[in-house]
Amino acid sequence: MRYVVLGASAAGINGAKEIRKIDREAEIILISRDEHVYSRCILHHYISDHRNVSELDFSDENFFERYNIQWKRGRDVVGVDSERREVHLDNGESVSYYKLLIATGASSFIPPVENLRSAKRVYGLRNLEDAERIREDAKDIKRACVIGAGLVGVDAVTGLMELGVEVNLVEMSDRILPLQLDKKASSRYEEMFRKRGVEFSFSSRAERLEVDADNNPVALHLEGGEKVPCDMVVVATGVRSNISFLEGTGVSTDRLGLVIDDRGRTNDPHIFGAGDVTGRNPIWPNAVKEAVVAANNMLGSEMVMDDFFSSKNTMNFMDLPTMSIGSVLPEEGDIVEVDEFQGIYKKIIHKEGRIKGALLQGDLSYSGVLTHLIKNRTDISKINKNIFEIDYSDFFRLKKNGEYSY
Amino acid sequence: MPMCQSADKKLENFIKECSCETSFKRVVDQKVKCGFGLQGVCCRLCSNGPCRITPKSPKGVCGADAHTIVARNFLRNIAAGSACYLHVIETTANNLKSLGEKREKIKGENALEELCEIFGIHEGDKHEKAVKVADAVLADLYKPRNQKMELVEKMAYAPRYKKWEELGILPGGAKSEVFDALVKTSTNLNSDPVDMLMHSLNLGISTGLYGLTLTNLLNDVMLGEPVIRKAPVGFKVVNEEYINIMITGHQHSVFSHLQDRLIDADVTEMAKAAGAKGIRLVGCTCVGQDLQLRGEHYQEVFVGHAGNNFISEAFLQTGAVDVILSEFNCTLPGIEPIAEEFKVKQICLDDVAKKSNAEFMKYSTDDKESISEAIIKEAISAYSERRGEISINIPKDHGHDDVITGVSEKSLKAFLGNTWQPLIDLIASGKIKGVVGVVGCSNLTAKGHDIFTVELTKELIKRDILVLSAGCSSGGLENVGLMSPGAASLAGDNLRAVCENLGIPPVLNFGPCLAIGRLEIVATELAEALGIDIPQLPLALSAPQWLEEQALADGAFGLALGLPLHLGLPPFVTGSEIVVDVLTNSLKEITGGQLIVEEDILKSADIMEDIILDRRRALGL
Amino acid sequence: MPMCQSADKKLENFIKECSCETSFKRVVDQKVKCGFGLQGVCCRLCSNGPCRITPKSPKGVCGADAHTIVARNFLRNIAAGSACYLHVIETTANNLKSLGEKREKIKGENALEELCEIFGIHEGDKHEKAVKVADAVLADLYKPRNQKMELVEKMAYAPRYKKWEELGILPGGAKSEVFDALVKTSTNLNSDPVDMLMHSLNLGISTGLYGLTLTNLLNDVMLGEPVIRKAPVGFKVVNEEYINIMITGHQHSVFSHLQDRLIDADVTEMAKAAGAKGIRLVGCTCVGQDLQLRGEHYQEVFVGHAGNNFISEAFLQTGAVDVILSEFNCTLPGIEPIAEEFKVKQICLDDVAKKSNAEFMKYSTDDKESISEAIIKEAISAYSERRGEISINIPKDHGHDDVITGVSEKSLKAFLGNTWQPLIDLIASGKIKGVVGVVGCSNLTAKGHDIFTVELTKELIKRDILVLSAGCSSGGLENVGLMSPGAASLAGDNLRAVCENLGIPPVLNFGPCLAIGRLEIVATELAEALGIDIPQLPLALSAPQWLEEQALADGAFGLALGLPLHLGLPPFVTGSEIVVDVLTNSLKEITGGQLIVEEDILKSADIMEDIILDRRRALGL
Amino acid sequence: MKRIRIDRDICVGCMSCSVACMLSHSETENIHQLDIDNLDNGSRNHIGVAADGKYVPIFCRHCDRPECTYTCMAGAMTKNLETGRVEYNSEKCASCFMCIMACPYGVLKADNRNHKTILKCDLCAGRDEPACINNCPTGAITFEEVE
Amino acid sequence: MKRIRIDRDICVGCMSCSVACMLSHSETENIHQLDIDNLDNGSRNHIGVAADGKYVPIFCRHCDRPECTYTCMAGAMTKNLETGRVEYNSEKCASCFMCIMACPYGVLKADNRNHKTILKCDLCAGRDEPACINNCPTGAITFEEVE
Ligand code: XCC
Ligand code: XCC
Ligand code: SF4
Ligand code: SF4
Ligand code: SF4
Ligand code: SF4
Ligand code: SF4
Ligand code: SF4
Ligand code: SF4
Ligand code: SF4
Ligand code: SF4
Ligand code: SF4
Ligand code: SF4
Repeated sequence: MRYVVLGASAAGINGAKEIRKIDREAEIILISRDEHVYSRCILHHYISDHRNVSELDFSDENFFERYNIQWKRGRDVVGVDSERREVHLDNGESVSYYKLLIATGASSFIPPVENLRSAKRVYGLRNLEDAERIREDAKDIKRACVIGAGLVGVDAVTGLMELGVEVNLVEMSDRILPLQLDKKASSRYEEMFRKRGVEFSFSSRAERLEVDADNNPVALHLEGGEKVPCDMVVVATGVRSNISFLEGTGVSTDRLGLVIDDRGRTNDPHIFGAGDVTGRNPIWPNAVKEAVVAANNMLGSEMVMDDFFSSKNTMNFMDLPTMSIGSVLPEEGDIVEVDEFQGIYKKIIHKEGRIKGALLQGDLSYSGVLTHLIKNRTDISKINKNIFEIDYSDFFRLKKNGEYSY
Repeated sequence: MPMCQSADKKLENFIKECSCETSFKRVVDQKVKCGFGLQGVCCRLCSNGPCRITPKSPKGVCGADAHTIVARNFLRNIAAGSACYLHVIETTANNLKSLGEKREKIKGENALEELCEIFGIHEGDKHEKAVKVADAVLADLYKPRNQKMELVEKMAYAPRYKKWEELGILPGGAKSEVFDALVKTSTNLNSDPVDMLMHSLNLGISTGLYGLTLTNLLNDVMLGEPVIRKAPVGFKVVNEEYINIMITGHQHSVFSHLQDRLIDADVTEMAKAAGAKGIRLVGCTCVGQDLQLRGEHYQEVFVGHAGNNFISEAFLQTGAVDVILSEFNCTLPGIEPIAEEFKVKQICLDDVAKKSNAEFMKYSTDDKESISEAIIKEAISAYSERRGEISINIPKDHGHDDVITGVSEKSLKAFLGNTWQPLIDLIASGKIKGVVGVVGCSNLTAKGHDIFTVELTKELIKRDILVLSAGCSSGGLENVGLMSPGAASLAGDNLRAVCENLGIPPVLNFGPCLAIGRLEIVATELAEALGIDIPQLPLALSAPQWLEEQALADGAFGLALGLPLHLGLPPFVTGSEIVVDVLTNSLKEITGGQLIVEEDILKSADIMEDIILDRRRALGL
Repeated sequence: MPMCQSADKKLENFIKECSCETSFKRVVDQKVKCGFGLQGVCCRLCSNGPCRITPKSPKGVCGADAHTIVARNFLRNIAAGSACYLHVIETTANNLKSLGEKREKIKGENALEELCEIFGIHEGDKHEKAVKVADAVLADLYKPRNQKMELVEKMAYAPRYKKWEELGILPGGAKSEVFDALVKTSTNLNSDPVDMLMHSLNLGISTGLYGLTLTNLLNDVMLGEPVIRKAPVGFKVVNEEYINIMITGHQHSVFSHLQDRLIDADVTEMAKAAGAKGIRLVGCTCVGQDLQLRGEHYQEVFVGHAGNNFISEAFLQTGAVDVILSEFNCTLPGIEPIAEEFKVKQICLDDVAKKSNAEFMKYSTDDKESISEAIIKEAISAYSERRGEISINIPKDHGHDDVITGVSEKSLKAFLGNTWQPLIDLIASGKIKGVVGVVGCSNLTAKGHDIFTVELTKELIKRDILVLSAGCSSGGLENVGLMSPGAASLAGDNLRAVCENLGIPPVLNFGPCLAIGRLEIVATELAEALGIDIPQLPLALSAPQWLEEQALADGAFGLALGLPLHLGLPPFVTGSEIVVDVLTNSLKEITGGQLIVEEDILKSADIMEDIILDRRRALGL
Repeated sequence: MKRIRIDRDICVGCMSCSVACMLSHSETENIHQLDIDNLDNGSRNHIGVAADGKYVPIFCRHCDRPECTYTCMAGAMTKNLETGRVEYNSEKCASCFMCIMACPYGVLKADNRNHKTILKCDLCAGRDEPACINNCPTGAITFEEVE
Repeated sequence: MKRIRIDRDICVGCMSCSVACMLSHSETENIHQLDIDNLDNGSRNHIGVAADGKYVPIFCRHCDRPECTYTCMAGAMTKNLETGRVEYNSEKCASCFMCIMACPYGVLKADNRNHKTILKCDLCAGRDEPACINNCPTGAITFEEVE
C-alpha cells in the first residue's frame, strides 16, 4: 500500500510518522514544496541568527531514513486526479496513491494595499524563503515596518530587533497580540520592546506604501496621516490555504480551505486532510492531531478528532513567557481574579463555576490543567481552594493502564 | 501572590501591598508537608538514620518502633519548650534578686507580701524579702533531679499536688529534669513511651508553676500589678513623630530600667534634638502584651500593643519602627531582610534570641544603665539616618482604641468585689454557661492567621461561654475587636446581658502567654471556692493555634492540672497509637486531663460546650 | 535475608543463622534516606512546619533559611550529646561523693592524689578529699551560665585555655550551657549560625573535660586504675556454666557495689544451689570496655568484653545471657523482642535508659545494697527459669584471647619508663610516622558494621602510623584481632619492628569512648613535652563510624582542641554552605581544628597521612 | 509499557519522590551532594494539595494520546512508539510552553533556573527504573505494566 | 519501553525523587554538595498535592501521543520511536513554552534561573536508570516495562 502525504510541516510530518507507526510495511511518500523540514513557528530565530536551518528541524533525527519515508522535496503539486488516484507534480511526474493526506498548509496573504503586492522587500513570514530574504535584506537596511501584531508579527519584530534593525509595528488594535493578551500583559511586552527601540503605531491601518525609483519601500502611510519610514515591510496579517491545486478536482473546499470532517475525511474516501490547509483551528497542536486522526482513519482505524479548541497560545519574548487560554477579556457577569507578585501576573476569568479564560505571564508552571478545564468547561465550584492553586490533584484519576484521565 | 488569609482583613490587605515577603507567603510555598514529620515517625538522631516508619520498615535501624520515636520526639520538644519558660523565670528571678540587693523601687509591694506569704518568708525588710523570694526560686531551679522542688507544694492546689505525688511526677530541680529529658531522648537510651509521657507531665508542672505563674508574680513585684483599663491596639498605636522601638520577647523585667529611662527629661530632649517628640516602646509578641497588661504604670512610654508575632513582618513595613529590641521569641528570622530593606536597627539583649544581623548587647543587671544609654543612642541615630530614606505608611484604621486590658486573677476578682462569688453565681444560674480559656500562640496553618482562634471564640461566646485569653491569640482577638466592650453584641443573649451590665467584653484579656498561669489560678480559685478539684469545673482550655515547643510544655501543664485541652491541629504524635491513646483517652484516668484534637471549628465548639454541660450536670447545675 | 556486612565475618555468619531480626537487617529496610534529613534542612520545631528547603521554597515559614535550620539542628544534637556525657560525670561524681562520705574503699589512691593536685585540694584525709573533689565537680556543673567553671583552667592545656578565652567560648556552668543551647534552638529564637557553632565548641569543651576526662579520673579513684594486661574478647568469653549478666551503659561506678558482691562466697553458694558455678558479668558497649580497661581489678567477676553495641542483639541469641543490666546507652530497643524470645530478664538502673519491658530499679548510693540483692535474686531466678527453655549456641571460635587492654595515659607512660621520650624518639626518627586516634562508635552505614573502622586502621598501620582507639570502634577492632600482638604483622615494616620489640599491637586499646579524653591527654602531654600547641602535633583524630549525638559532642571537643577530625559519613549539615565552610575550613583559623569528611577509606588514610607528614615537616622531622 | 501507578490515598506528602527525581536528574548519585535549594534541580513530578488539604502525587502519564506532543511545534515532545514514553528533547524545545498549557493534568512546568526547558518526566531514561518509585516510603507510587 | 509507574497511595511526599532528580542533573554526585537553595537546581518531576492533601507524584509519562511533541514547532520535543522516550533538545528549543501549555498533566515547567529551558524528564538519559526511582523510600515509583 502506498500512502502519499503532501506537505512537510506539522501535519505532514506527523501524519507520515503516524502512518508508519501503524503500518510498518507500507510505502510512504512525502511530497513537499519545502526543501527542508522546519518549524514555521520559529523562523524568527532563523532571522535573528539563533538557529540555522537544521536547527529549525522539528522532526526526529534522520526522520525519513528512520521511518522509511520517501521524500520528494522541493516539488510542488499542481493537480490531483481522484479517479486515477494520482497527484501531478510540477516536474511532470505523477505519483499514484492508495490514500492521500493533504497537508499543504497555507501561505501569507498580502492585503491589497497600494504597492504592497508589487514592491520589492515586502515579505510575509511563513516560509523559509521569507526568512532567508528578510535576513539577507536586513544587512542592508536600517528600518523595517511590520504590519500586524499577532503572533507572527511579533515574532518578526523580535527577529529583526535582534539584528539591530529599527522596527515599527503597525496594528489595527490598541495593543499587540490583541487576541491573546489583555492590556496589562501586552503593556508589559510593549514596554520591554520600547526599551529596545521598537516603536508602535496602534489603532492604525496601512493606507499605501511609498516606494522609490527602484521600487524599494520608503515609507508606509497609515490612515490618519501618519508616515512610517521604512526600508522593508513584513506583512503578518493573515494566511490563505494552499488549495489552488485542488481546483477542478472535485475535492470539497470552501472559502476557508479544504473541508474535512472530524475524522480527517474529505468528500473523497481516499483523500484526507489535516492542518492549516483546512483554514480552521490553525494552531500547531491541532494540525498535528488532525494529522494523527487522519492517519489512523486512513489505515482503517477509527479515530475521532475531539479537540478543536484552539484559543490557546503561549509565547516567550525576551525571556518573559505568557500563556493565554480561552477568553482573556471579561464579559458581563464574569468574575475576574488577579494575582500579581514580583513580576508574575495571573488572571483567571470564570463564571458560574467554570473557567472561561486564563492569562498567565511570568510563571507558567503546571498550568496545563487550566487548558483542560477551560476547554471542557469543567465545573470547579465544588473545589474549595484558591483558584490559582487548582491543579490536577483535585481531579486525579488513573486508568487501568496507568494513564491519567478526568 | 498566593498567601494565607488572616482573621484580620485590614492586616491581610496591608500585607498584599507589602514589598517584602512575609511568612504569609512562605506558608503557601511550604504547603507540602512531609507525612512522616507530621506523624512524628521520622527519627534523625544518629548516623544510621534518618529512619522513617513505614509498613515495610516498621522500626528504625536500632529497633525503635513508632511509639518510641514519637514519644522521643515529643518529650524532646516539651523539654525544649519547658526550657524556654524556665529560662524566662530564671532571668526574672535574677532581676528580682538584683533589685532587692540594690534596693531599687518595688512597684508591687502587695504582690511581694503575697509571695512571702506563700513561700513562708517572714524576716527582713521588703528588699531583703525580695532577695529571699528570688533565691528560693533559683534554688529550686538548680536542684538536682533527685531533690524535689520545695515551692511546688506551696504553689499548687492541694488536691492536685496530692495527685501528682501519687503519680510520681512531682518534679525535682526543674533544670535538671529538662536536662535528663534531653538525655533520655537520645539514641539507644529510653524506649518506653509511657515513661516519656509521664516525664512530659513532670516538665509541664515546672513549666506551669515556675515558668508561667511565678514569672507573673515576680513581674508583679518588679513592674507593677495589672490594673483593668482601656488601651489602644493595632498598627494605629504607632506614631511616626516619635522614635519607635518595637520590642519582642517574654522577659519584661529586662526592660525595667529602659522603660523608665526613656521618658526621662534629658532623653526626651535628645530625641527632640533629632527632630522627634520623644522615644516610645511599641509592643509585639508576649512582652508587648505584658507591658499592655501593666499599662497602668507605663502610660507614657508604651504607646500600645501593635499585634501578635505574625504581624511583626508587616508592621516593620509601615516604616515607622526605628529599632527592634529583642530578648526572646517570637523574633522571626523573617524580619532580617525586612530590617535591612527598611534600615531598622536590630538589637538583641539575650543571646538565645540572637538574629544574624542584630547587635548583641548582653543584658546583665550590672550593665543595665550603660545598655540603656547605648540603646537610646542607637535609637536616635537610627531615626536620624533612616527617616529620610524610607517612606512611612501606617494604616491608621487598623486596630481599636477601647480594648479592655489589665485582667489578672487579682484584678478580676477585685473587679467582682474581691470575691469570685458573683462569677460563680452567674455560672450557677446559667447566665454564663461556662468558661473557656482560648490561649496560646498564633499560627498560619490552622485555617489561616488567627482564623481558628477568632471563629472559635465567636462560636463560644454565641453559646454564652465566657472566654479568657492570654498569649498571641489575645493579640489576634483584640485586633479584630473581640476584646472591646462592643463585642458583647456578638455574644449569646445571656452573656451579652452580663457583659453590658458589667461593661466588659465577652473575651477577657489576660495578656502574655505567661498569663495562662494566671488563668489557671482563676480555675484553681474557683475550684477551691466550690470545694472541688479542677477536672470537675465547667471549664475547658483551647490552644487552637498552638505554634511552638513552649505551647506544648504549656499544654503539658494543662493536662497535669486535669483540664480538657483542645488543639486545632494535632501535635506531631499521630504516628503512635499508644501516645495518642494516652493523651486523648487514658490520661483522663491518670490526671483527669484530656487532649482533644479537632480541626473543625464548629465541632471544636460543640465538644467544649458538651464538656461544660456534662460538668454542669455533674455539679447539679 | 538482606543484611549489611560486618568486618567481623564470624559475627556476620552467626547473625545469618539467628532467628530474631537485628539492626543488620533493618539497616537494609531503611536504606532510602530522606535527602532533607541527610542535609539537615528539615525543621520540625513548630506547627507551621515541618518545613523543608527546596529551590522553590528556600526558607521555612518563619523565614529561617538553610543555614539557620542546619545550625539549629546541629547545635541541638550537640547539646543532647553533651548532656549525655555530663549526666555520666554527674552520676560518677555523686558516687565518689558518697564513697567519701561513707568512707568506703578507695581503689585508686594515687589517682585521688593526682586529682587533688590538679584541683588544689590539700586539706583533710583521703575520704574528705574525695568528697571535696566530687563537690568541686558538681559545683561546676551546677553553676549558672554567667559563672565560668573553675576546673576548666586547671584541667586544660594552657595554650588551649588561652585560645578559648580569646574566642569567648570558655563554658559557664556546663548544665546551664546545655540548657540554654536547647532554648536557643527553639522557634523564632536564635538564627545566627556562627553564634550557634561557637556555642557548639563551648559545649565540646565541657563534654571533653568533664564528661570524658574527669569521668575517667574519678573512675580511677573508685574502681582502680587501668593496668596493661592481656584479656579475652568476643563471644567466646561467655561461659554457659555461669549465670551471666550482660551490662550496657557508660556509668561503671554504678556497678561498684554489685561487681564486688557478685563474687562473695554466699552469692556463689546461691548460684551453685541453682546449678551454676557462680554469677559473672559480660561486657558490652562502653561500660564493658571500662570494666575491661580496669580488668586487673576484676579478674574474677568480669569474664571479658563480648563486643560493641551492634553485637548485642546477636550476642543475646547465643542464649547464654540471663540478665541484661543497663544504665545508659547503647541499649538498643532492638533487644526488647529478643529478650522476650530468649526469656532474658531486663533490669534498668537509670531511667534515662529505660526499656519498655525492663524492670526499673532506680540506682542510688543509699539503695545500692538492696539493689544488688534484688539483681542477684532476679539473676538466679532468670537462670533457673530460662535455661531449660532455650538452647545455648555460643560460637566458641569467635573472639581472641590475647587482646592487650588497660592502656591509659598513665599506664602507657609507665610502660615506656614513666616518660614519653621513647615515643617521641620513635616519632622523631620516623619509626612511627605519627599517631591517629581511631575512636568513637560503631555504625552500620559507613560501608557496614565496623568495616570502615577496621579497613582504615589496617591502612594506617600499613603506613607506620600508630593507632590509638577508644569506644565501640575498639570493640570492633579487638574482635577482629587488630589489638592482639599478632596484628603487628599487618603493620608497615617500621611500626612492626617497634611493636615486636615492645610486645604490643599496632593498635592500642584505651577502652570506653570516655577514654577519648585520655587519648587527648596523651596528645596534650606530648605537645607539652615538645613545647608546642596541639594543632602542631603529627596527630589526627578519626571517628569513622560516629553514631550518635554524643559522638558529635566528642567531635566538638576535638575541634576545640585544634585537632583535625575525620568522619566517614557527613553529619547532617551539608545543606548549609556556611556551616560546612566553618567546620571544614575556617575553623582552622579559629581553633586550629578542622572537620574532614571523606567517605572513601583509602582517601581518608591518604588525607590523614598527609596531615601527619605536613606537621612533621613543620617540626623539622 | 510500564507506567507509574499512583495510589493517592497513601501518599503522605513527604516528597521523597520529588527528591529522588531531582537527584536522578542531577549530576550526582549521592543525595548528600544534591544542592537542594539550587534551582538547577527540578522535580518532574510534584505533589498537589487539593482543596481538603490532602496530597495528590501528580506525575506525567506518558499518555496514549499526549496533548503535549500534539502541541509541540518544535518536535521536542514526542511519543516514542516503541516504548510508549512521551519524550522530551530539550535541544529541540523552543520554550514556547504550549505543552505546559496543553497537558490537561497540569503536570508540566518549565525548569526552575532558566524557565526554558520543560521538566518532563522521562521515566528516568538511562536508568533501569524510575528513581522515584523506589523512594516512596509508603509505596504510593509503583511502576506497573499497563496496556 | 519502560515507564515510571506511580503508586500514588504510598507516596509520602518526601520529595526524595525530586532531590534525586535535581542531584542527577546537577554538577555533583554528592548530595551534600548540592546547593539546596540555588535556583540552578531544578527537578524534572514534582509532587502535586490534591484537594484531600494527598500527594501525587507528577512525572512525565513519555506519552504514546505526546502533546508536547505535537506542539513543539522547533522540533525540540520529540518522541523517539525506538526507545519510546519523549526527548528534549534544549538547543533546538525556542523557549516558546507551548509544550508546557500542551502537556495536559502539567508536568512541564521552565528552568528556575533563566526560565529558558524546559525541565524535561529525560528518564535520566546517560545513566543506567532513572535516579528518582531508586530514591523513593516507599517504592511508590518504579520503572516498569509497558507496551
Ligand atoms: Fe510564647 S511563643 Fe511566640 S510570642 Fe506568641 S504566644 Ni507567648 Fe507563642 S507565638
Ligand atoms: Fe558512647 S555511644 Fe554507644 S556505646 Fe558505643 S561509643 Ni561509647 Fe558510641 S556507640
Ligand atoms: S520529617 Fe523526616 S522524612 Fe520528612 S522531610 Fe523531614 S527529615 Fe525527611
Ligand atoms: S536512633 Fe534509631 S531510629 Fe533514630 S535515626 Fe538512629 S537508628 Fe534510626
Ligand atoms: S521553626 Fe520555622 S522552619 Fe521550623 S518548622 Fe517552624 S516555621 Fe518551619
Ligand atoms: S514515590 Fe518516588 S517519585 Fe514519588 S516521592 Fe517517592 S521517590 Fe519521589
Ligand atoms: S507530561 Fe506529558 S506524558 Fe507526562 S503526564 Fe503530562 S502529558 Fe502525559
Ligand atoms: S509533556 Fe505533555 S504532551 Fe508532552 S508527552 Fe508529556 S504529557 Fe504528552
Ligand atoms: S518551546 Fe520548544 S519545544 Fe516547545 S513548542 Fe516551542 S519550540 Fe517546540
Ligand atoms: S519518566 Fe521522566 S518525568 Fe517521569 S519520572 Fe522519569 S524522568 Fe521524570
Ligand atoms: S515519595 Fe511517595 S509518599 Fe512521598 S511524596 Fe512522593 S509519591 Fe508521595
Ligand atoms: S517547552 Fe519545549 S517541550 Fe514544551 S512544547 Fe515547548 S518546545 Fe516542546
Ligand atoms: S523517573 Fe522521572 S521523576 Fe523519577 S527521578 Fe527520574 S526523571 Fe525524576
